[in-house]
Amino acid sequence: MSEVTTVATGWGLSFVVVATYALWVVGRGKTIGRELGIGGREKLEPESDSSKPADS
Amino acid sequence: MSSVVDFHNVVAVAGGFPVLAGLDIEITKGEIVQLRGSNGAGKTSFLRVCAGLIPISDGDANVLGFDLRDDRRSPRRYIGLLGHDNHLYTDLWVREHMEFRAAATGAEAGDADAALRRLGVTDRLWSVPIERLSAGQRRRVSIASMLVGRPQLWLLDEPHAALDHEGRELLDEILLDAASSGATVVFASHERDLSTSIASRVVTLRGGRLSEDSGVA
Amino acid sequence: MTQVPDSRHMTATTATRVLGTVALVAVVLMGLLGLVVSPADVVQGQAVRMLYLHVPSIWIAYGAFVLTSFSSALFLFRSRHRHDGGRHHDRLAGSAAEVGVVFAGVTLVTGMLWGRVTWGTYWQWDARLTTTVLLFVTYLGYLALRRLPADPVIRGRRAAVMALISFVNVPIVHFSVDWWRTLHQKASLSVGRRPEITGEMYWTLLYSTLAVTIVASWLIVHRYRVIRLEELRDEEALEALIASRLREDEAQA
Amino acid sequence: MLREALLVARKDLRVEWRSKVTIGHVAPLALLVLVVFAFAFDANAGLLEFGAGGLYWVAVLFGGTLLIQRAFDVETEDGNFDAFRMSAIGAPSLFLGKSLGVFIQVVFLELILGPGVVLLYNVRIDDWVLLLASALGGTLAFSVCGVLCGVMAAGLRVRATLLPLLLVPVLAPVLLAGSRAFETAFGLRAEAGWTWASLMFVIAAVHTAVGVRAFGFLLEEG
Repeated sequence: MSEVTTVATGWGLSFVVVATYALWVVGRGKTIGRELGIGGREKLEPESDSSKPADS
Repeated sequence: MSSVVDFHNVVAVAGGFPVLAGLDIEITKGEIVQLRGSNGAGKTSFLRVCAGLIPISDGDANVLGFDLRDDRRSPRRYIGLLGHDNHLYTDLWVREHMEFRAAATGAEAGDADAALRRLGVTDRLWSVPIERLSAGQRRRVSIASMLVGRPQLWLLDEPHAALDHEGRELLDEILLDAASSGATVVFASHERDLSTSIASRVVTLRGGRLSEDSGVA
Repeated sequence: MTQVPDSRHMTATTATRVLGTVALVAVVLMGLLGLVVSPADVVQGQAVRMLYLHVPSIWIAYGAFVLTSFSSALFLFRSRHRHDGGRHHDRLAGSAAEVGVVFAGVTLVTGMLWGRVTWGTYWQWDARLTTTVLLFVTYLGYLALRRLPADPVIRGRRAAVMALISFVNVPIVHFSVDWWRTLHQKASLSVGRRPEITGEMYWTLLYSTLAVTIVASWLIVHRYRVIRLEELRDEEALEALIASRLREDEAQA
Repeated sequence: MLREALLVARKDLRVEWRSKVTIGHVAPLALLVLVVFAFAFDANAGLLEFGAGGLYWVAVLFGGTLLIQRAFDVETEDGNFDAFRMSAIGAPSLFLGKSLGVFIQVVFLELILGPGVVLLYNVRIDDWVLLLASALGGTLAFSVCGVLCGVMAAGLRVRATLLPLLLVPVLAPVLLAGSRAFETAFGLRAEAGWTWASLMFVIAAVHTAVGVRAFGFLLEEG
């Protein structure tokens, strides 16, 4: 493999790995957000944290 | 009368499921309480919450004067728990197992022997691997391990299951003795008929809450 | 991270959308600088361009693992003093570890390809590569532990202890591997002919590090929010279960 | 704390004495690993002698992992962890006791593996003191790390696969140090054998400190 192809492969692979991960994260967020619906949106107010059960 | 178990609106979650959903109950010293209810009503969970093994996520819970929200560990040394499992090392011999349990609770080896005798586990069985015992005999050894710790609060989950008629009568006798000497007994049992039960009070759970309570006798 | 995301993009806020745009622009610029503008090295030739990805990723991976360890320690020892029971620290630990694993993976891929052109083999038992692969696997184990279905508090504690074990192990792994490779086969270290980094190459590397850091921050923020959404979903399901238990109770009573 | 730890260790060894899993299953299996390595290296005497130190520690890792698995299966199969939570025995004592129990069983395993390596791989021992010291250090490190990871996987459905995944990366430095120290003890390499041996003691000490502090977090589950 020449230097140029190696560099291209390295950059390409890295880009694909990071982009796939980013898309997966965003996609998963959207899926769960949709499951939660509007109710989920309301629950995202900062105060919602305090309503969580105080597990020890 | 001092209360041994005092629950107000207790919610407890285990495995993502609300096993107790707002339970109110007070149990006082010297009572023998029988828990009833269908499968999944919360009997086992109630016993485990009392023992401090399941954390409470809402409400107030006091056991033997300890607030379970602050400290789930301290009451344990005064509690004996007989769960669904027998908590036995099946590879060990009966006596070896009992010696370990006695030492782990700070009791003497002599106490272990006495407890075994009390449960009708004769010397003949002491050097037999627990593996080779029948289900009923294992249950007896398990009850004996609990007896060794001289608990102030007895929590028993289906203690009569697997025991024969004689074993059940023996257990009832032991529980009555414990209660009369100042301990408090809570046991879950759905098969025991109310007429033959030794319980001074019968509590029925449903859906993780109190459904019926015969009240303090 | 307490801004309210809108309903269309569940994990995005104005701030993170700006951050995301900045990250995208930064990456494009990084590509230009690293692949086109910066010169080829005298010794390494074009292969030196691997540097601009390889070095920032390992730096991010290490940084993310340090973040995981600190958050885990805070979760274990400080959670009692927090109203959310330390969940914030737990989420941060989890998202940072995942992003760290991704960038450790990038480091390995670029390192092996780089090794192919400079050393002639994909893998040299070089101290840095060996440490990185061990770190990579360690945190894969950590993530496996996090994935197990369990009560959030229990799972969080287990994972946090594992993170601490891994953290104290990082210097041990690093020094032992380093000793191993320096105590014998001294030659192997010079095979890696580290280029003299000066001028444009230096600035490109510095800029790349910044760009990759921005990308990683964006990823960690979003992953954090997805974890929070997962928790919200579980909590809603739990509340529904409690409500249904109560209803069932009233119906029967 | 020491008394409780000894109690736990004695109980574990008794369970082992009654069930004979180490002697009956794990030790023969570990010996088989030594034989299989000879297949892998085409019974090349030179290669086997040179790799003897490393192969020894790989066999210890393999057999030891099974022992750790077993040490926690004993606790989870009839709900004995609940009994521990209810008992007066504290988490640090349980950690130390379990580690001691595992340590003694692994020592036993090594007493079988050691002669196996010497006989099968035709190894000469130059430095007995270094050999014994590094075996001691490596085994200590193995036991504490093993118990620490073992309790995390205990009782889980996936424990058999999870434990090695957690344990092996943590133990990698021990395997490295053990192999190098043994090679020096076998006279195959004039290297800082004692540096490697002391590294293993350091690892053991560090993870003991972590375990004593953190075991409680792992036990309070459920």
